Amino acid sequence: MLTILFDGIAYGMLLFILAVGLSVTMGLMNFINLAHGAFAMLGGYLTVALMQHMGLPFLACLPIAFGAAALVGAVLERTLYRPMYKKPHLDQVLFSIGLTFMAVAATDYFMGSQQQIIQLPEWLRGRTEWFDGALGMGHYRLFIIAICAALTVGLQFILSRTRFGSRLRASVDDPRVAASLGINVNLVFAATFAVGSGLAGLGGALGAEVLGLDPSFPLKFLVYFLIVVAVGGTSSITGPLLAALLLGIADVAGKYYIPKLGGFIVYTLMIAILIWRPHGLFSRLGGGK
Amino acid sequence: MADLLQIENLSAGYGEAVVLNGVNAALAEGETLALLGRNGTGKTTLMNTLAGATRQHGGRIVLGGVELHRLPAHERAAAGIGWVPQERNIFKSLTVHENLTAVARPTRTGSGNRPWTPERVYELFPRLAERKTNLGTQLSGGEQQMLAIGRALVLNPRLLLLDEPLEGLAPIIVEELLRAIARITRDEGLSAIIVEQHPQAILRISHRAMVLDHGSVVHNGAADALAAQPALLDGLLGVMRKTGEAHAA
Amino acid sequence: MNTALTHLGAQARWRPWEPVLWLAALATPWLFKEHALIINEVAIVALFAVSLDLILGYTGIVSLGHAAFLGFGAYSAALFAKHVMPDPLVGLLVGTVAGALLGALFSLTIMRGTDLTRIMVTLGLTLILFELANKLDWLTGGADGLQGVTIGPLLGRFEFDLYGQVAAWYSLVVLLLLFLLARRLVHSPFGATLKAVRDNRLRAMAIGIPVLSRLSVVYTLAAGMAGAAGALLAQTTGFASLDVFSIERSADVVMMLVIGGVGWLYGGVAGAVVFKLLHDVVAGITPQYWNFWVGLFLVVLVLVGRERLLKPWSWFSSRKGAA
Amino acid sequence: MNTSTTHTVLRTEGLVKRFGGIAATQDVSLNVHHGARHALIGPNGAGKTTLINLLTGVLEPSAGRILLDGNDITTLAPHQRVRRGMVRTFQINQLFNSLTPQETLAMVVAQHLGLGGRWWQPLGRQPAVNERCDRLLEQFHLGDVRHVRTEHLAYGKRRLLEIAIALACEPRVLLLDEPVAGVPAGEREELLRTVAALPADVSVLLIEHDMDLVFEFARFITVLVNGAVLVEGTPEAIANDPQVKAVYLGHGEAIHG
Amino acid sequence: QDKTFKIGLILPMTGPFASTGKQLEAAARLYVAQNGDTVAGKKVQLIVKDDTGAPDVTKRIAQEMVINDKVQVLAGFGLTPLAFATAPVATQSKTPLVVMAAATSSITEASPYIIRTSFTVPQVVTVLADWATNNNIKKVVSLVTDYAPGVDSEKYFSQRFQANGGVVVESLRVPLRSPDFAPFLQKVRDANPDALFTFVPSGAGSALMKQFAERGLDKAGIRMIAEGSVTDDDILNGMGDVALGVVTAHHYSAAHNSALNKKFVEAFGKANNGMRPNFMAVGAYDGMRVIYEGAKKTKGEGGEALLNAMKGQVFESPRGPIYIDAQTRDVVHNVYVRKVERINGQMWNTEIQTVTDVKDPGKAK
Ligand SMILES: Nc1ncnc2c1ncn2[C@@H]1O[C@H](COP(=O)(O)OP(=O)(O)OP(=O)(O)O)[C@@H](O)[C@H]1O
Ligand SMILES: Nc1ncnc2c1ncn2[C@@H]1O[C@H](COP(=O)(O)OP(=O)(O)OP(=O)(O)O)[C@@H](O)[C@H]1O
Ligand SMILES: [Mg+2]
Ligand SMILES: [Mg+2]
Repeated sequence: MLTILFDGIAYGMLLFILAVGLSVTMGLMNFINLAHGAFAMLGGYLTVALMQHMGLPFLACLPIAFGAAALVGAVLERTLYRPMYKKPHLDQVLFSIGLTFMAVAATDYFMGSQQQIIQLPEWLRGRTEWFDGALGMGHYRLFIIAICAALTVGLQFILSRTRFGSRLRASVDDPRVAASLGINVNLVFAATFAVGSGLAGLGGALGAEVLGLDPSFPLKFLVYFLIVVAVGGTSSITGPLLAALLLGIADVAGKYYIPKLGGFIVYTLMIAILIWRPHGLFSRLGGGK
Repeated sequence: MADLLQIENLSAGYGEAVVLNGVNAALAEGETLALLGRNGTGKTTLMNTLAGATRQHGGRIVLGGVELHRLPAHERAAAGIGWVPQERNIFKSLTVHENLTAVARPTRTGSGNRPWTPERVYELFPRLAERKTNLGTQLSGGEQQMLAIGRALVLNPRLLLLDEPLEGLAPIIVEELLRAIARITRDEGLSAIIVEQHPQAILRISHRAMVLDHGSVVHNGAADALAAQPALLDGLLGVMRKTGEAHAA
Repeated sequence: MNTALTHLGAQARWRPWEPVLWLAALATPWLFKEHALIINEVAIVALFAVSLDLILGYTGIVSLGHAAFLGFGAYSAALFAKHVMPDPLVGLLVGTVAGALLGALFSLTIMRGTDLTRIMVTLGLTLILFELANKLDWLTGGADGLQGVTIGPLLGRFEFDLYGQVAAWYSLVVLLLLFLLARRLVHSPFGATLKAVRDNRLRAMAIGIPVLSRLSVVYTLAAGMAGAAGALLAQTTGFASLDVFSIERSADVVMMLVIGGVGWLYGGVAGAVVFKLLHDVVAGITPQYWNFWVGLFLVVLVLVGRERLLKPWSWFSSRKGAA
Repeated sequence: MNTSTTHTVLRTEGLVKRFGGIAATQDVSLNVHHGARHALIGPNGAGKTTLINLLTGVLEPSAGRILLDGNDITTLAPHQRVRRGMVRTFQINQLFNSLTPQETLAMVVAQHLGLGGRWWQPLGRQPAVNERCDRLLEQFHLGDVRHVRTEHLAYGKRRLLEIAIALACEPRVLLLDEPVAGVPAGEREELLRTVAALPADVSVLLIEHDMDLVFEFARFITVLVNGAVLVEGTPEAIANDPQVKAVYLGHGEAIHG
Repeated sequence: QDKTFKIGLILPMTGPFASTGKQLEAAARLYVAQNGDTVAGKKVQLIVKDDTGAPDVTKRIAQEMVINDKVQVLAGFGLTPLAFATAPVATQSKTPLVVMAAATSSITEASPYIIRTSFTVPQVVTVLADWATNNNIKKVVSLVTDYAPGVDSEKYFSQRFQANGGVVVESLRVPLRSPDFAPFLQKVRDANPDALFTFVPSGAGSALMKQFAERGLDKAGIRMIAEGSVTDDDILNGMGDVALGVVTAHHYSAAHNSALNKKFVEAFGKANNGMRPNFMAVGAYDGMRVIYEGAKKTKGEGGEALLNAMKGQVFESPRGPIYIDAQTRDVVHNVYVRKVERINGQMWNTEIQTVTDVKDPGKAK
């Protein structure tokens, strides 16, 4: 069924947009930033606020959400995150969960605990049907797919075609030696972290429409972000993309064809993949140790 | 002759432990310094401190007029340091080629020499050219060593810090490498500090020799003079040798 | 000649403060009668945290699904009490064995991969158990939880009452016994090989350690302990509900362990005490925004460092080394 | 004790290992005799380490068989091979960073003595373990750093620990991958002497680029080039082989020492 | 002897159901503000605690409230399993427990000390089923969130609807944590029923309605009928046009036309930054009333006496007339069929039909 396939792709792309920032910080920087969802939430709330109180158009809010989250990310990187890189992963987990808790409570305090709802512009609301309704495509879903494709191409270009990607990975592999070989590790990390946070903000702005937005957002969807990154592997951007697509399609198709098993499918698929390829589907390392 | 490198009263260590204790040294442009000493006396610590990878406690390092000790690690490479760490520290998630390109920097001032590029490194170590797309971890020990040296060269440094560069290389490569280092320092005015466990091999191509013990300089002089006094050398290195040790191969 | 013996043996020997600490712990339900309930809860999560430390601290296996064993133990014990017999000690045994069996089964899935893979696999398995427990509502009561569990008196004499003193003692004693067991384990040659596996798996194999079987053994043991914690939970509260399988439980126990310090059995206990009490006190003061303060605590804890937080005077004496 | 026994302890038959397009090991058939002092040399990247990895089970061969004492061990897990007496060292240190040298060696010895699964008795309460552990610390000059966490040791000490670990397993077949790399000149000979002084029925396969040591130590040499055996023979024969000179030894002028 | 009358309010203050807790707390405080903080000569003290979502913690908090704080009444309870877990505490300590939010039918049976002032899911969905039958809906797909109230609503709606001669062609359950309704709604569309019956937690409701419209189900002639939580008054205003015309059944609408309710909505908004009270708020407000009146009757006495004084209370609530059935201790009230409409730029659940004195059908065995 084409519509189901389309929905699956769109859902996968949405997952990807939400998770791509995490796969940048976690996959490329090897920093476990569970506060990722908090940056996404920032983007989401900012969009709601700008649209509702300042009447800004949705499209204009997206770059603002990206920029604001990136800025906050950069500031936090300088002040709080930087000493964390050296710490063990578990400390990073604790630290970033702590930040998430704070963000959740602060949002509750300032914005209230009820659902925030984004009103999309008219042109994103409709739906186009093809082949006598065999393929129906929601406009917003098409929009998400387009943005996602653009992001992937852009990020992949930066990472593979410029030296930035290899300098980043070098800094992650061995910051001490990388610095002594002339790489400004701090700058590389700060830039990457800011981009990762910005992407989270953008994801939040785009995802709030489908997923809803309330203060528990960062925790509610954390598992989904993590699944995408884990299954996609941590060495590229295309890995998480393909993983997100696979999971999106499997999830949607599974829920459509065997709704009884709804909740199991994604998890089962994830476990199967990870046992089969422990470094993720699209890792450079492949299976083995 | 004006010194390229001056080290004054350098001390460094890990945490509270002081490993280097008031080290003084100087090196002229185009000179090679052999840095010798027993295990654990601080040779690596000295190299790392120059490269900015170990915390310096005090003292001054001046390279070509630049106060190196004031610079953060990543600016030292720009100031002319090219470091080959003892444990190679190849970037494991980069390919051979990326290991080189990630850090490569075009040469300073038109010295007339051909700058070191990845291609030129491949000429020096053809083996690496064959392994261009291998990941860092998928190299043999010797190949990693070659890559570490190449990675320092593409920085086009003025001072090469080679921490046990011959370790794990086949004899024929060692020969070539020693010749290459001698040639580079002679022709390109590059200076080098080489730490080695084989004093004889390295003294032959060095101009000066310095011996460390417990973090302090216990000998500093011309290389050939030291090479000519095996007994002194052994004494400095604390080696109990069988007399007339074989030089043959 | 004897140095090895003295030094290595010394680690395993009891420090003077340890018996004091345990005696004090056992006295708390009596000293702080009105807090017996939370003492019980702390003892249970402490046991849960110690069991996680066995695999996380001593073998380096990160798990975000440890609640699977807690939950399985809890439901097993609760169902056993409901359908077979209400005796708590037998139920405890049942919960422990159930946890261990599940651990043995799940241990097959955590052998390969990175931290992230393990986190996700363990998490996924737990989520599946959660779904299963939800779906099998004829057995588990589904989302409403398993009701009607009556637990008999302990040793046939002590009833679990509203005040929770009996429960607190029960949990504390079980905690102590299993802690002793774990303590023995980690200081033994077996424990040393576990650390070796954690530090360098490749080399561990190369000196003849059967890495996979070691991992599954310790995973099974840890799961058994977690199962015991689950049984205690079900018995002292008199029910089991889906939420024993929740991500929050798994995440909380990881947090407690990290707060207290991994790879140190007392770390789990200390973390449980600190986390639970902090949680309870702050939530009492500001039921709506306690998250914020707990989060702040975590952030500060990590930024400042456990050691320096415990010993503020070390702030001034020396700075940490570079490199 | 019969040192002249020449039966083969370890042999490979047509061993092949491919990494994608690269054949790191090509049809290698190697025989290590009982009590051998056997050296494996060859240019960098010739496949020496790969061969060791195949022998010890770190890598799985693409083709071929490995026989230990005549038994096929091709599919055995690494630790099972260790139990049969085959132990190795690593070219790049593989240590237990959070343990001290003493804990490391005590643990290895305990594991070797079959106490590794013992959980009810603290490590350090087994006299046999402690005695051997102390001896090894002594022998490898690790006594003064016995309580220092391995990650804080200087490279040379770590190197010594690397080898001590292997010897703690009391191997029958010992595979040494560039054991003296990073060990200072003075201690090299001593280390090699320690190895040479192993009981005569222990077979040793040594990979090393320091030709002084190789020729001092080995009674038989195999030269590996591009994954395949180029020549084999006595040290004299190898030293004078023009092919080996061309690809590996060079002119012998700038060689170590 | 004790000069205070303590009420232990255990609410979901954090996590996904935090907004429930907010409504409940605000309404309870409003009641105290309006009716004075003394009852029967005793000072009323509200002790508010977060239930943290874990039943064992909730139970422990309740126990501590009973033992240490000596509360006379336990109240609140947003989620069914938490109420179930705490029921034995009420029984053992003979402390009345007022359920102000949780809506699973069987809760009141878990302890003879439980009184409910919220509503039960069967109460409202059966009314909705009848309305559907009467309004030419013959074929329905049900789509509910896979948690206790959802499953309850599916069960009772289908039972009644089928008894009325309708057909439930498909019963879909959406996992609680599912972010996307696409596959389920596509299935609904393919089944092409007369109406979609649904019950999802209030937050998810707006996403569901949006996707319902986006997928063109409304244009395909499928109507949406829902349990009233879906068009929660708290957030109805933000939902936009997609919610217009959705028909729901519930016991309370902020648009309920009575003087008492107007006063309630206004006072509530004033005290809470313009927030609109929802069905949770009214449950807490009425719960407080039941407690207050009970306490007045017992002169501040707790326990069994208070319980008996709470049973059988009949009064006018902002939702309309209501009484506490002395037998079942459950609430009996009117259930309204409502339709979302825009009035003066604001969205409201306008009541279009009233069914009076609905008892919980779950108990009518
Ligand atoms: N990361 C570290 N932390 C603490 N101490 C260290 C660290 N690295 C080295 N040391 C100590 O510093 C001293 C000097 O070590 P260094 O590595 O500089 O010696 P070296 O002369 O290079 O020895 P080698 O010949 O073994 O390479 C040693 O005593 C060592 O124990
Ligand atoms: N995992 C791998 N993937 C791809 N190629 C590999 C991998 N491991 C090793 N190689 C290649 O196989 C060849 C043989 O490597 P090996 O480590 O066995 O060499 P070696 O003889 O030990 O060399 P050295 O003397 O430098 O240590 C090398 O060219 C190396 O690049
Ligand atoms: Mg060194
Ligand atoms: Mg090798």
